[in-house]
Amino acid sequence: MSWIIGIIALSVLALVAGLILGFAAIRFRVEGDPIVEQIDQILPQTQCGQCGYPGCRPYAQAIADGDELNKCPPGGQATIDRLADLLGREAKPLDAAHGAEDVKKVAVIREDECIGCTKCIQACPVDAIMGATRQMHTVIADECTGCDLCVEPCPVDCIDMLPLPSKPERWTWNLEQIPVQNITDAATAQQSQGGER
Amino acid sequence: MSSEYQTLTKNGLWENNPALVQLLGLCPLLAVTGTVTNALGLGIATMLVLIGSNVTVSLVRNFVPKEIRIPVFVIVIATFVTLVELLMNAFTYGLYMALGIFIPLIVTNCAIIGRAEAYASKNPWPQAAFDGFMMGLGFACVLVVLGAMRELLGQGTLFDGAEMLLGEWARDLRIQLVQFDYPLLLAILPPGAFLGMGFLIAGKNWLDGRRLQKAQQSPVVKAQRARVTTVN
Amino acid sequence: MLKTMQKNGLILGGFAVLATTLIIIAQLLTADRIEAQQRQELMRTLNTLIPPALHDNDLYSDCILLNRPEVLGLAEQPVYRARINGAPSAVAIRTTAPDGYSGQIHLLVALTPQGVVKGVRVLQHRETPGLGDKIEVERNPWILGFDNQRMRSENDARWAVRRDGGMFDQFTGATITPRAVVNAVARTTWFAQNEMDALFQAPSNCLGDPEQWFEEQS
Amino acid sequence: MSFFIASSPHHHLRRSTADLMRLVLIAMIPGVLAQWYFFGWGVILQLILAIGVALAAEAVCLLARNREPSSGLRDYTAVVTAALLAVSIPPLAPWWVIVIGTLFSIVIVKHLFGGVGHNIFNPAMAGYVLLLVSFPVQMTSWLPPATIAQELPGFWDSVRVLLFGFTGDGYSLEQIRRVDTGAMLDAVVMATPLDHIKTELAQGYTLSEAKSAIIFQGAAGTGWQWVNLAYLAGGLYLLKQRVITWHIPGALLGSLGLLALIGAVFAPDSLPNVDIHLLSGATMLAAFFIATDPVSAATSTRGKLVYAALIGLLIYVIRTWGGYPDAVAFAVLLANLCVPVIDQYTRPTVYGHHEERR
Amino acid sequence: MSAVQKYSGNDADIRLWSFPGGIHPPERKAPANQAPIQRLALADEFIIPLRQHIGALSEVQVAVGDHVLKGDLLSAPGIEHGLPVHAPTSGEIIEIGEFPLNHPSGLSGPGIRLRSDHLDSWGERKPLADYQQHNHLEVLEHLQHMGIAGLGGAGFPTARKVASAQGIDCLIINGAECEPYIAADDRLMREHADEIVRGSLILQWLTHAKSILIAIEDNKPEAIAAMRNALAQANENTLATQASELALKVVVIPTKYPSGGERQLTQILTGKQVPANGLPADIGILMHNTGTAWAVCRAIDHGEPLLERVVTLTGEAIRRPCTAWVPLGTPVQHLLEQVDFQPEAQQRVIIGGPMMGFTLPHLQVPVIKTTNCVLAPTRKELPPAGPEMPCIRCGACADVCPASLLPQQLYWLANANDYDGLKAHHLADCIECGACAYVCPSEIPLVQYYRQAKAEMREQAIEHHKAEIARQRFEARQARLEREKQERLERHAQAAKAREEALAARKQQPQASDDGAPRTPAKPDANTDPVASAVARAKARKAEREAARAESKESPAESATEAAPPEDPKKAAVAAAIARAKARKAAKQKDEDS
Amino acid sequence: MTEILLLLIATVLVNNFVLVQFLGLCPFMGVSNKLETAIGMSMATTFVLTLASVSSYLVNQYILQPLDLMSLRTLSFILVIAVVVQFTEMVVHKTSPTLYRLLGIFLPLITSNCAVLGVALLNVNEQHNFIESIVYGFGAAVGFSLVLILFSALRERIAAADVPLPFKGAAIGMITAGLMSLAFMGFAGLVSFS
Ligand SMILES: Cc1cc2nc3c(=O)[nH]c(=O)nc-3n(C[C@H](O)[C@H](O)[C@H](O)COP(=O)(O)O)c2cc1C
Ligand SMILES: Cc1cc2nc3c(=O)[nH]c(=O)nc-3n(C[C@H](O)[C@H](O)[C@H](O)COP(=O)(O)O)c2cc1C
Ligand SMILES: Cc1cc2nc3c(=O)[nH]c(=O)nc-3n(C[C@H](O)[C@H](O)[C@H](O)COP(=O)(O)O)c2cc1C
Ligand SMILES: Cc1cc2nc3c(=O)[nH]c(=O)nc-3n(C[C@H](O)[C@H](O)[C@H](O)CO)c2cc1C
Ligand code: SF4
Ligand code: SF4
Ligand code: SF4
Ligand code: SF4
Ligand code: FES
Repeated sequence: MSWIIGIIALSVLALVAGLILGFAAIRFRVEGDPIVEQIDQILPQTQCGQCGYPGCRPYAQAIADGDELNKCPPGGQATIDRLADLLGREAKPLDAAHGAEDVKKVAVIREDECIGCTKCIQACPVDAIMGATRQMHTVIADECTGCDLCVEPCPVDCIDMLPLPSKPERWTWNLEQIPVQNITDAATAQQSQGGER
Repeated sequence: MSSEYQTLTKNGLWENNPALVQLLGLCPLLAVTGTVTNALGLGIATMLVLIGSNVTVSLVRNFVPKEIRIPVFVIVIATFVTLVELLMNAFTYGLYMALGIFIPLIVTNCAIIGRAEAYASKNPWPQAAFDGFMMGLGFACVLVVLGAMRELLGQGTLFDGAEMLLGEWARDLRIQLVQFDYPLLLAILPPGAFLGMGFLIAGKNWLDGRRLQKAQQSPVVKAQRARVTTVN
Repeated sequence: MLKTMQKNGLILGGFAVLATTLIIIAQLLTADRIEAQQRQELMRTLNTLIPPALHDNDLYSDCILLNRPEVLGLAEQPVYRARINGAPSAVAIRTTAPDGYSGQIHLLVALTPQGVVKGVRVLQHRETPGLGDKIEVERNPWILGFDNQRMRSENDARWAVRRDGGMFDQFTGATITPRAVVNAVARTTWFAQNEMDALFQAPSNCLGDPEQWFEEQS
Repeated sequence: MSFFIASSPHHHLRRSTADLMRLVLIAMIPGVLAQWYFFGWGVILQLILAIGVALAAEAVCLLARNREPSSGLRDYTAVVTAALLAVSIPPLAPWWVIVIGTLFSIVIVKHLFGGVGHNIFNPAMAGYVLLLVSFPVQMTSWLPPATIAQELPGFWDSVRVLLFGFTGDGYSLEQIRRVDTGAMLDAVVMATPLDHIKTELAQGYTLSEAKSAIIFQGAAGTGWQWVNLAYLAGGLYLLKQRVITWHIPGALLGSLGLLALIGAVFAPDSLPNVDIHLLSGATMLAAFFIATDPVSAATSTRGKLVYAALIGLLIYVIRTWGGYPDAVAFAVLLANLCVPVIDQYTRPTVYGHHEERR
Repeated sequence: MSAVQKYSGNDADIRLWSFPGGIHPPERKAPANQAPIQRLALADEFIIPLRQHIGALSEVQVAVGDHVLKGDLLSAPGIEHGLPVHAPTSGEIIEIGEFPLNHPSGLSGPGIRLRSDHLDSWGERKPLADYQQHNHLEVLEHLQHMGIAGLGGAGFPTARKVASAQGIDCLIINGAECEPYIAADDRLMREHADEIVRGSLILQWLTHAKSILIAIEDNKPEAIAAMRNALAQANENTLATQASELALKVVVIPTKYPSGGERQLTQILTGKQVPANGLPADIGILMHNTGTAWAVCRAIDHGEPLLERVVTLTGEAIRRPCTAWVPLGTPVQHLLEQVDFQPEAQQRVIIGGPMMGFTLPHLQVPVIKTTNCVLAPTRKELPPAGPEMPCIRCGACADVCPASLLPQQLYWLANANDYDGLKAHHLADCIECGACAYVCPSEIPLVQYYRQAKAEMREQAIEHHKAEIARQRFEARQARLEREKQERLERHAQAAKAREEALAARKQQPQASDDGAPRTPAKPDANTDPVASAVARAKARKAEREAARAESKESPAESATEAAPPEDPKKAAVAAAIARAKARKAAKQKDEDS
Repeated sequence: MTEILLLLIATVLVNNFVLVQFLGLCPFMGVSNKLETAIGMSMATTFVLTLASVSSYLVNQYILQPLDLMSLRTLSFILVIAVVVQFTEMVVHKTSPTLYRLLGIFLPLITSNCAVLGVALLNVNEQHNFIESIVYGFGAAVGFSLVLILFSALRERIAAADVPLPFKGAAIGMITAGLMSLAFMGFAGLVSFS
């Protein structure tokens, strides 16, 4: 007999639970997905497509939907770490299939070779190239993200990706990179390595 | 099809091992691995529950609305756990006593609800059953290895008390491998469980790392780059 | 909104009914087996202390619950009485040493009707493996040292560990555990020696819920 | 002509880590000598064994981690760890005890966490606790101090006991440990003062009864108090050399002493007095050499005070109510656990941020 | 500092506070501070960097070949923080371009090269003799035109600093010179105390400060005496000319590094701390270096721009250590030649002191406004740091940090690249004084870690800012393309509709004629009007073409090349270029494939 | 009163749920990477654990025991816990969006934290009365929170340490937990309870 009561009791318990959860489901539906916004904030906005998505935001959306974090070479490990931090996932090393981390570069058009075809203008995702049809084009260095999307379309190959020139104001205290240096014994080499890290 | 089973096998036993990688179900994993017997017993119990719950969840997945999914899964799992508990109580009484509270606690082994959520609720039952089996096996393997480590260091034996699980005949399974005058008590105390588990995880990482190193020698396959802008 | 709530409630309720039914069926099916197991387990220990030759009654049901926590460590400790042809032949008392190194030590003490110890077994303990667990008969014969002992007075000086001047060994590095066991057995024995008749005369009152008996152990 | 590039500052106070460690070792000398006087050659043998094993383990670990082994060996940290572990264990404990302990300290507690400076637990104390928990018998087998011992094994006998468990004449450690009580026929096996008090009090004796034992021929236990005073002297040397600051020893001894005082005032019969707490067991060693381990202690001044006071509190609590006679190692490890949290909440107010804090 | 008193010649009534931490490195001010400030031979060539201060670059005012006189303007007094530079001596401009900078990075920057004619003849000087007759703005403008920047450290334009400082209570003249070796301020105070006092009074007048405190470390007794003397004299005069309740004092502070730091000195003298992210002016304090005060005096009283400064030349690799008046722009090479520099292997040449100075990769760099010392130590004298060992958390660094930071924590965080943690631990408040690295037993170059972390954080902020802009531009472009596409589609739709209707109209027409209806339409409906529909058709076609072009994957240039007649030389060149590029690409492709 | 206090000390320190009893280890390892999240998890768990302890006591006392339905214990407890968790989530969501942002993601995790079910079951096993159940639940939660917070601060420090590669992450976390557990053995025997 008691087990019949038991069945009833538990069923009532479950029924109540179901009611509450049903109520909760409706009362507190999850709104929008602000996480995409946050992810997009972290991505470098180079808009290069190396991740396999057309731009950073689509990749942000993909990450939010569960794609791997390690597909953005321009962002490099720092971005991966910050994403992992944000999403509470494991930070993996950069996926070599998508490219390697590189120094920041900027596009420079060899102006005397430019034939003014405007293909690079169409290729540039951030409108960083100035010029009109059949006129010499130039890259606005400050706006260029270094995505190198303009390089391939150029029919005469006159666009170079050059490392950003270093300026004293933006120098990162890399003593190692100071051109002239006189290291004669191992101890000093080690020392300056320490300084470099 | 077969490759699906292959991935399931690989995932369960190694890549996505519930204990070593997902770090789920740690409590029983650490608590009952004082001896191989206990570990095996709980491993089997967990595996049974996993298979049962995976199959059931897979069968009912289409009738259950999203918002009460979790409670339904919990009920299903709890039912299986209780069944297993009753069965163990009836047939392996000694083990039932030894594992104590950790049998009912299989309910909260996140590995089980995790599999129900992540796999069984999206796949047909044969795969779900296989997934449950492999995950359970992976979990049980870790349990047994950890149990063996701890039992060996802490007691010098293996399969001590096997008769509780397998009946009187199994008394002879007990192997005294080493006779310590003073066994390393630490191994069977709580800290030993944590340390042992730490070393198991590190061991797996180390093996993976070596494999990765080997794999790296093979060339990287370039991924397709997307064109952000439309140019030709 | 109401509709979803109803639907969810009903589905959950349905599952609960199914689950409960299943479990209860399983419980009914296994109940006998479980009881038999429990009984068997208890009998196994009881029988090592009181061999079947020493009794012809049903030990398991000829049992009283004693409420003497100051002696037996806990309330409601069962006492099993063995009789041959109705005449007392032995008694097994469950007792608990409250002051083990890490908590309580549950013991079963068997005595003859004359108050001589027939044997002591540890039912459950949490002492340190390798140190305190030498009280288990499987690991060390120490516990057999109680066999055939008898107390001469309430403060019989021999009933102590050697360190305290008694006759029972302590283990190297672990005095607390044996001391706790000796004290508990001594209290129980002295109590039984004095109350033996009452123990055998009391009507059986602990049947029906052997499960609870074991529940207390854990 | 090109020149050498370096980062500022270009001037350094020339006192390296190795110098600090050497000073710590020097400061340990009085304590070790006192232990040698009262407990025989065992302590020296343990020291040699421990240091040897520690250096070997350190070298192997550094090699395994692809580091330059020599620089790691030259900093003497492994030696300090080994020495502190060696003086903490019973002098005639079997050789494998110290070997296991040292290996655990160096390999698991130090190098798995990243080596010197990265370990969050005090390696020596973690090793000690491992040994205490795993081999309680060996780890509580202290010898009676020389003044009351029936006989103290000589050098070679010590070596034999350490390696084989027996002296040349076939005495076991158990037999050596007997104390000549004079009056009683049956000699008793030696317990340390704290252990003795603990068991006696648990038996229901009063403190004065417990202290009537032969081992208390002195304020806080024959031998033990002198060992503690010797470590105190070494500690003062460290203070004077500015290897450590007063904060940790001060707060540790202060909190322990204060609690002991309160206890002794309220329950003089059942709680040991200040002298016993401060001068027996490993109190002084802990206060000056162990709690001060820079790596595993709190860093800011306030943090150090909190950290050390916590150790004092834990020592008192565990000694008084816990299951272990001496609690230094546990207290230090437990406080190590709290260090990051302590550090988090005891950061000094940075220049210019006073308003923010209020 | 509210208690305002007349100068009494007795400094005992000043209460001094202390700052936490600090160190006492060996001072080694002698022998450089023993002899009077010298004048060394003039260099043949000068390199004058356009930026010797904090702020914007100024525009060059001269051309190559110009002959300039000493003190002539070389670059314009810029806007914002810009400061002009002046010719340090008379001579010819021989190059305008990029020159190695006097900067730790060893990078180059814009500058002017001047060949000295060794006449050193002055150009026109315009003193502001009676400055009190002018209004403040004029005086400040004069200071800016004279190129006065702080000589004490950062090289912040003095006029700006003074102008932005409101509600100043107390002017502090920083003569602490706490760093070892450096003796420039010491000598300047000994020899030009009156000018320093005069400059201070000008600054006081500009800021309405109620008191002037001249802080000097107690290891410079002669400087203290000289300054006291000058003050006593000045007091007589000022009483007549300026507000009579001015308190003018020399304060002797205990020698402890880095007591000369702006924030530390403020704390020593007032017990107050400059709020984080704030300026001393927030608590009513303005601080200037003694040298700055001197330069202000020269600029106002003599109309001399900032052309030269006292530089300490010291270190054991220099045989004749001294202090010297050095025209700005003098190459360090030339300076060292004058004092018998004997380099050893792995010689370090340090600009600044041993605690905060930076090493030079070579000597082709000029002396600039902030160069107070050239230090060339031998290895024995200042041995380079040993190998870096792991931090043992000994806390020695925290004990000496004047900013009460936790250097070891900063180091761990910097090592882990935890920039949020660094912010939370207030890395920004580190003054890079180097006290922590000085005491660290593990010889960790802590300051270097901090600088790198700070630079990295700055870099990240810039990158983040740039990313934000890139995102906006990208989105704007996407929106534009989307809009264009929409418009195109619309036009397509319209054109299609037009075509359809035209077609319908055409269909209708024969029907109508069959019906024998009149040929003229009943209504002037554009849609049915054949002319109108033709126009619409044309328009639609044009729109289509346009749309096609906008969308086209064929750019006009390419189609042009393809269609180009071969005789057009330019087109041919283009075609050739394309062919070349294609070949190059193909080759590259092959390379990659193989 | 002393009894209650001793029970509390025993559950928090001596029989610490995580380090000694091995309950609640998954969240212990899973959400201890950052101090901040650990604090959030601690708060959520404390609330739920105490509430679950009480409600399961009630279910046991007034439904299961009178009806003699011991075998339904696990099922009914876990159901009650799931409801309690959901209920908490609702309340938090409604009353404090900030708190919800802090705790929201942890609440669902708590259902599968075996400390919660463990408390319910152990309450029954140890035959705690109502007050004891509350104290036990609360003590368990405090013990859990204490070690979780200490552990997460430790892990933040370890994250910056030079740990050998195979040990990075979970492995060194386990070893740290082992050493913590070793340290907690010092509390053994502090209060003799069973
Ligand atoms: C980890 C550890 C576990 C212990 N376990 C027990 C035990 O289970 N039973 C016991 O009596 N003593 C145990 N002890 C020893 C006690 O602490 C105490 O030292 C001893 O019982 C005193 O006895 P003695 O006089 O023989 O040294 C243990 C000690 C340690 C360190
Ligand atoms: C980036 C920067 C901005 C500054 N802005 C001002 C300012 O607006 N007003 C002002 O009076 N001082 C300003 N200062 C000057 C500082 O208050 C301080 O006097 C100067 O940095 C010299 O400090 P130091 O030599 O101790 O480094 C600024 C300094 C720096 C580095
Ligand atoms: C660590 C440290 C030490 C300093 N020592 C001195 C010093 O000794 N003398 C000095 O005039 N400025 C020193 N400064 C620079 C001052 O902080 C401050 O910038 C300067 O006095 C402002 O004057 P200015 O604007 O005239 O350069 C030091 C700065 C720092 C960070
Ligand atoms: C004052 C002082 C005390 C120390 N105490 C300890 C100690 O208690 N335990 C230990 O293993 N090492 C100690 N060391 C050595 C060193 O810090 C230790 O090996 C590091 O923990 C290894 O990373 C001490 C060092 C100093 C300077
Ligand atoms: S790979 Fe390029 S497009 Fe993709 S996220 Fe990174 S920067 Fe953006
Ligand atoms: S100019 Fe070239 S490299 Fe720069 S952003 Fe545009 S497409 Fe990319
Ligand atoms: S002084 Fe050096 S070793 Fe000591 S705590 Fe600071 S950084 Fe670490
Ligand atoms: S350099 Fe920065 S952290 Fe180091 S002592 Fe100076 S202010 Fe403190
Ligand atoms: S198994 Fe205990 S919390 Fe996951």
